[in-house]
Amino acid sequence: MQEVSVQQADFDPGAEIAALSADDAEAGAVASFVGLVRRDKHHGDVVAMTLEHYPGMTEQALAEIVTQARERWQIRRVRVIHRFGRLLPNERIVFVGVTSGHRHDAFAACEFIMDYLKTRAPFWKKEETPAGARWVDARESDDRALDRWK
Amino acid sequence: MQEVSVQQADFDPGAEIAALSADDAEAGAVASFVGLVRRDKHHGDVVAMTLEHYPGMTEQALAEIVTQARERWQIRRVRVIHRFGRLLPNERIVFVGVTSGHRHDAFAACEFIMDYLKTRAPFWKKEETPAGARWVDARESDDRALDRWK
Amino acid sequence: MTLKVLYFASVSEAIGLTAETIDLPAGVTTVGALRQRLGERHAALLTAKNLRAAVNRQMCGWDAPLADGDEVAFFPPVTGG
Amino acid sequence: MTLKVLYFASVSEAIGLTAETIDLPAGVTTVGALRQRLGERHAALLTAKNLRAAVNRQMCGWDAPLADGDEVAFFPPVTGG
Repeated sequence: MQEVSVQQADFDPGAEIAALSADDAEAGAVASFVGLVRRDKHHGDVVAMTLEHYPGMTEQALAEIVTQARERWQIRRVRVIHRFGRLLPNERIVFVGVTSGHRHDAFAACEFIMDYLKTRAPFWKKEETPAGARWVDARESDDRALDRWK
Repeated sequence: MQEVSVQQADFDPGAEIAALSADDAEAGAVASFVGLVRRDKHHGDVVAMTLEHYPGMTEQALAEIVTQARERWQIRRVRVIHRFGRLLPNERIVFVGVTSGHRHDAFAACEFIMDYLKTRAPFWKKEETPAGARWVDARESDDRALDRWK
Repeated sequence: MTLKVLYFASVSEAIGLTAETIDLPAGVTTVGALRQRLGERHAALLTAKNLRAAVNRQMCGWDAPLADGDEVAFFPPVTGG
Repeated sequence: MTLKVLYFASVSEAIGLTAETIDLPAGVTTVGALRQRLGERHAALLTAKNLRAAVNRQMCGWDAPLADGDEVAFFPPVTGG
């Protein structure tokens, strides 16, 4: 099973979850996360969002994050999918799914991968609003989210 | 949308995830969990598992757990499905899905609901192994898992 | 005073009953006292490891009070999920 | 000594370039020194808030050393996920 995909196309969370646990009777837990484009009232309605990335580095950064998760928790299978290109509100951006024998490892590894992805994977979002287009600023809370994994 | 279901029938995680975020452009995050029957080598191969529950109390206990989660985190939609009856290894037992504006609330509420469900919802598992049937003992780690939410 | 009493999982199996309706004996005012009284007929209620109880579908402690018409349940620690 | 330099997102927009190939000037041995030197032509490299860099597709600090053929990238803090 391919662990990391960076793609323009949409993905099917149900199919990914099914594949993660298929034919693995030792997997008792599947934790997963789907990130979506928010309309985000803060800066006015977001009409669309374009995700730019660094081809080549992106896949490598995501693979390294998965390796780190495997070193920290007893996990079985991992799947990370991140889209790029132009996406509309409510469209899917990212999928992270992790299976393990017991739920705590699956939850922790899934959230760890999301937290690291948010600060280490080279993606950049540009929002289109009625007032124009703007690059999204990095959130300080994303840096702080890493502190708990130190 | 119905928040809690206790049912014999299987469920479709992909359809549940899609319904959780449908038509909600403020939902940026969907955290979800699927629990599966493990073959569990500890006590010999599990051939099947039968889940007994306390009809009436089960639904009420799950609804109360969801209410507590809503009091603690900024979450949008919640879905909890728990099956009963006879299930085979690798079959789905439980689904918990939570949406929120930002990922931390969705992850925390989803894991909180699973931790509380494990110790507060009246379900009991009986495993069938080649050596006979046995009721599954409660795990001390499930009680300990609650400490972090105190 | 009448109570409905339910038993689940290993407790039900050990006792050989899933439910019974009983007249609450005088002087039995708490779930803990009911457990002791029923334990005279159903030894498993006294020997079960970490027995749990609910009154009217709410988990409760042994000092929970009883009232006419209550539904009381005895069961082992839960193992769902 | 030749380097490939990449720019992304707001940094790329400000500079008006996505990539360029440069001859590494003598005396420039770190990513930080390269930033200073390129900043003479591309002011955004000096003014960008929290500029980040990668060498050969690995995030790096400003003291990271440079070698012939390296791919160096400059970009703002990432905002994926």
